[in-house]
Amino acid sequence: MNVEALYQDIILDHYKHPRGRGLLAEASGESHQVNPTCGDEVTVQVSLGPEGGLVVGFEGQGCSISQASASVMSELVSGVPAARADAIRAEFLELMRGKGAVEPDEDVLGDAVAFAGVAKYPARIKCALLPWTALQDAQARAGIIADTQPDEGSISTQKEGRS
Amino acid sequence: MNVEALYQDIILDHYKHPRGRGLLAEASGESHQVNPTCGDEVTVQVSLGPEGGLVVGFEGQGCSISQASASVMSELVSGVPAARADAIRAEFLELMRGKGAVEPDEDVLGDAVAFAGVAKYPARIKCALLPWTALQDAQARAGIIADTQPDEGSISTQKEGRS
Amino acid sequence: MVESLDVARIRKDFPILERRVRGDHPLVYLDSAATSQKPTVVLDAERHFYETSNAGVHRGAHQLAEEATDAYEGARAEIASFVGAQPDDLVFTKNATEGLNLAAYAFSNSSALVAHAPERVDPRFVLRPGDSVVVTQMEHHANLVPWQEACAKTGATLRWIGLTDDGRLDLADLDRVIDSTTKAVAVVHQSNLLGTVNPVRLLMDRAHAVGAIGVVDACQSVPHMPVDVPSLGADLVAWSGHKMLGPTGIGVLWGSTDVLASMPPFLTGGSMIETVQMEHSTYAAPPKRFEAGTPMTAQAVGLAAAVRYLSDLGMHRVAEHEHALTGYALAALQALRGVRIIGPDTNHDRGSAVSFAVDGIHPHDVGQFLDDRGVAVRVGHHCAWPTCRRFDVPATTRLSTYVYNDESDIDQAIDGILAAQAFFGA
Amino acid sequence: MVESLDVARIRKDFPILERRVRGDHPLVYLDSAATSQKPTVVLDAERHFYETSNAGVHRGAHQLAEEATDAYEGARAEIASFVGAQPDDLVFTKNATEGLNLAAYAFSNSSALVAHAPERVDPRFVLRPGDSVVVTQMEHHANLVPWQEACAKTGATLRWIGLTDDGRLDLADLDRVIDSTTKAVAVVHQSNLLGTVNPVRLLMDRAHAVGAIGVVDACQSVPHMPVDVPSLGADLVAWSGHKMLGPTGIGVLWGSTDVLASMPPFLTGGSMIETVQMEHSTYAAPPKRFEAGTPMTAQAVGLAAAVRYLSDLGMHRVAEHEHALTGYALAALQALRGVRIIGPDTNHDRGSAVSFAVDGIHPHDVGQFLDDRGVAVRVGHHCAWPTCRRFDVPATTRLSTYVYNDESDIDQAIDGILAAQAFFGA
Ligand SMILES: Cc1ncc(COP(=O)(O)O)c(C=O)c1O
Ligand SMILES: Cc1ncc(COP(=O)(O)O)c(C=O)c1O
Repeated sequence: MNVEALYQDIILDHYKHPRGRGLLAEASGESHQVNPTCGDEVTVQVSLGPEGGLVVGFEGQGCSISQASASVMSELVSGVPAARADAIRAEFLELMRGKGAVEPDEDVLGDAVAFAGVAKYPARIKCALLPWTALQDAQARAGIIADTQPDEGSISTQKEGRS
Repeated sequence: MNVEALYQDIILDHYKHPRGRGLLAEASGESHQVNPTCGDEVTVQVSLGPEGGLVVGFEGQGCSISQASASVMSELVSGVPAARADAIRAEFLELMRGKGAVEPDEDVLGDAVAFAGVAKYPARIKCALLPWTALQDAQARAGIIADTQPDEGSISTQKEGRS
Repeated sequence: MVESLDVARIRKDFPILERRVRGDHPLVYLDSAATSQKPTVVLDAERHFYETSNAGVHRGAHQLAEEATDAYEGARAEIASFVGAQPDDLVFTKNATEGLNLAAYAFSNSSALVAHAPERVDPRFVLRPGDSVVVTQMEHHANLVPWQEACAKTGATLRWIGLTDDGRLDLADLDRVIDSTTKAVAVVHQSNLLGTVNPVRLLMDRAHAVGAIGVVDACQSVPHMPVDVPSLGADLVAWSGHKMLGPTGIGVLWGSTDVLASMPPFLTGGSMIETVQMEHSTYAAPPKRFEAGTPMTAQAVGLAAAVRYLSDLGMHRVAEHEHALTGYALAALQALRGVRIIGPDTNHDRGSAVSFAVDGIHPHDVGQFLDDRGVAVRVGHHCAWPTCRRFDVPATTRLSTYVYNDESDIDQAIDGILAAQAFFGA
Repeated sequence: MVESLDVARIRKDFPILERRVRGDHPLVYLDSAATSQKPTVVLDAERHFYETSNAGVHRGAHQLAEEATDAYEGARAEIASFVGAQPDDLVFTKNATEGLNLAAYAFSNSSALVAHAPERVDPRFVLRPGDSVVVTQMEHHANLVPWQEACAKTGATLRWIGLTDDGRLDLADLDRVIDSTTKAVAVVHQSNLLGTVNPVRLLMDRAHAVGAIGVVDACQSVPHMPVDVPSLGADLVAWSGHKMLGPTGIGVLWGSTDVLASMPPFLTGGSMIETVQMEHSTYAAPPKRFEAGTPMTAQAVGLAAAVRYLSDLGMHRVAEHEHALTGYALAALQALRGVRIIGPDTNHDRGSAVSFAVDGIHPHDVGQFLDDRGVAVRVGHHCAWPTCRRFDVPATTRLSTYVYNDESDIDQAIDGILAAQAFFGA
């Protein structure tokens, strides 16, 4: 694993040409998250579209990983229902916590599979997760919660020991 | 050096039969000192006799070393002028801080030469010095200070490095 | 039947026990309640950390920093699992004293903040005149003086649970001592002077019944018996690493998730913040909130090695071993004329610290005689001066054992006491 | 002409520098401002202590306890002499952060005690609404947040000295910032982010002119240049051991005899008391008053070994060596296009921490590229977030050197920056 495997072209592309960047005219929930170790920042806004899908806006400043992650996330979750967003976030979390041993599911993660290499760099995992944490928090504040919770078992939020 | 060399007969004798123990009817200065590591306590009182010599009383509870030291001290300084008491204290201090390398002067120290062995046991030096510290403090409170200070150079109160 | 410890084999792991002292006496170390010795695996773990992965934790983006962070957080997880706790409920401190001060400062800081920044304060931590804090008469100074200071700063009143003549808590009027004015109850799990093991669960339940925060000083229990910390029923529990085979310079404060989260920070600075501006800062969630500055990284790694070593021995076996030794020591001391046990003289609900007084010989002199034969014990008030006063002794002599001691060590101590008695004619 | 350091020989004393990282790159450690590496003599000293003399200090009457006390107090004396101070003016803390908090708590504690125990309080330490505390805009969080908290607890106001564009203190209106309302002035000697060395004597003199207590954060100066601590003109000076080749878990707070003596205790418990009763305690004289609980004994011994090692190298030579390296780094960085130094870009009154920004590449990404080649640097706000804001950068990349670095290390870093620029097309 070297640094080029971390900085996949997809990541660089999202970093340089972020999709969906910008704040919403009207948001039902907003969350500002910082990574206190390095000062990366991201603000995510969310509201519910007419079809019941998420409308997402974001802004931020920080490294290629955090900013590209926000862009990829906004693409993935825009227009999808809360339950689906939760499932994608769960899958992404599992990938990040897998220390490089988890095979990403491209059907669920789309461009986010490019972040597989980040899992090998603990200090960067926080960067990749920052927008996702903000999304979850913004949804909670907006009350945009999935009716049927996704199977908790499939979300690896439990604490893991040292490998 | 073994423990019998520490507990000289003179020390045991003063411990079991303390001389001058008891408080004064009227004291011009008093000091209560404790050894916070072990709880040894001694109270020393002092006033000036008609001839200009010290009148000393003491009480206390603690180990053989601290209590015998109080007894020996009271014998040594009772009736002597403040300057002489200071000189004896200085000599005793030097003995205690000498790590066993200082040859005690029996003319000055009298029975206190028996404490030479204490200098080898750092934890006990505090015990032996406790009444002397109280005397110095009691004198200061009573204003019974030597007119002509003894030559400060001969009092080894300067901090010593590690040997 | 628990398999017993192989002391001879264990002793090989502690190089210092090979020392000769005072001339040529083999060292008999009976002062583990003050600090324990360290096995080679602990020293190796620290050294290995320094020689391979030393770097700032939680801060760097380079490989060493990642490894150091893993080592530090891995140590937290291992130590947490040793006491049945969640890693995030464990705060590293420099010693138990810091942990207990952290608890007391949660009160005095909240009480000060309430005037100028009330929105930051959880009322459970506010002390006012009329409020009370309850401790016991057998506290180590570390679990007494911080509460005296908290009271001095806020005008609250310090109360305490007294002791019976056999060295137990006098619980007769517990419900009067801990009452509706009580905001904190801080008690020692196992007394370092008397050896008494206290019914902390009962005391914590009483604390909670009146809405008070419960604090336990587990300095002498976690090293010596299996302790499932959360099930003590306390809100905050502190102990030290150096008494459980770990390095100096590290201790632990466990807190329930909810209570830690509602406490203001104690030491502030780097690593415990969320955002910092010149005017104002916000703080990280526990445990980071309470770990300002560069942590005791190598010491955490060393302490993790110590709990692995203890786990390998098995804490049940450690407790059993010490229980047997304590019984042996109590019997041997009681067989001596002129010797009085200060603390419970039976072997139930008590640990391995055994204090005693010898008629006619001051503890300092007893200790000196033991030292002269290579037997290291502690004499003095053991940082529990009020407890000495309660039993009308200026100080005590204390034997305290650990995994590397056996009966022959106690025998050596007994011989020393006899020699002192012979010498002083007592 | 000062003889220069023999870096090749020095590197042999640091086993970790043999490490290979990220595949098979030799480690290039340029993160010593975060924490330094440790020479073998330091690890040996700690281990030797544990294996021969480990025991409770200041407490036992046995030989090991005497030896441990000697080792601990001997370490204090050696470290004191390293900085030109008296041993009794040195308090051991777990890190600089604790030392700076100790200073700030002297104020908040005095301010709380004044209501219920006024006789214990020196008015110099009482903060009230209307009073001010002055810091600078280049403080590490450790010398900023504790003062924010002291102000939040007392209603006092925090003020600060701003910075010029070249990373120096803006002293233009010093006499307005530090005025008759000022009770404390706390400033960093050498900034860990900018590298600036501040005129602390001038600031301390101004503090004293208005009757304020002067505090200096010497974390980045004591390790890197000869510092005669008392002649800084401060009342309190804090630094850490781990940044000067010593172990983690130990720091130092120096105080003038008079100021230490007039401060209330901070952490309370064992070893810092004079007498203890249930109702009331009295406290020992400094430094003991500020060293509650079992100290960082082995770490003090390790830090003493570190100052011996530094003394053997010669602090003048250390400073000279770093000055030369800093000049080299500044020149090399300035020769790169798109690189901006954050902090003084000339090599006078500056230390060896060099922060920079690379156009179009976030510091995290720069750091990652360096890490990929084995070059360990720190990226982020370096616990001086407001300083980053002042220079309008979210974070910086920072090179920091020490006795074991030479020009080739800087060259490796420069190569990494070029590679990042090539990769990101910046
Ligand atoms: C200038 C400065 N002050 C304070 C600190 C805090 O030191 P520590 O983390 O060792 O407490 C540091 C180092 O992180 C520093 O560089
Ligand atoms: C019961 C008890 N509480 C608290 C302490 C304080 O621990 P430390 O000195 O490690 O902070 C000790 C040990 O000295 C102790 O035995």
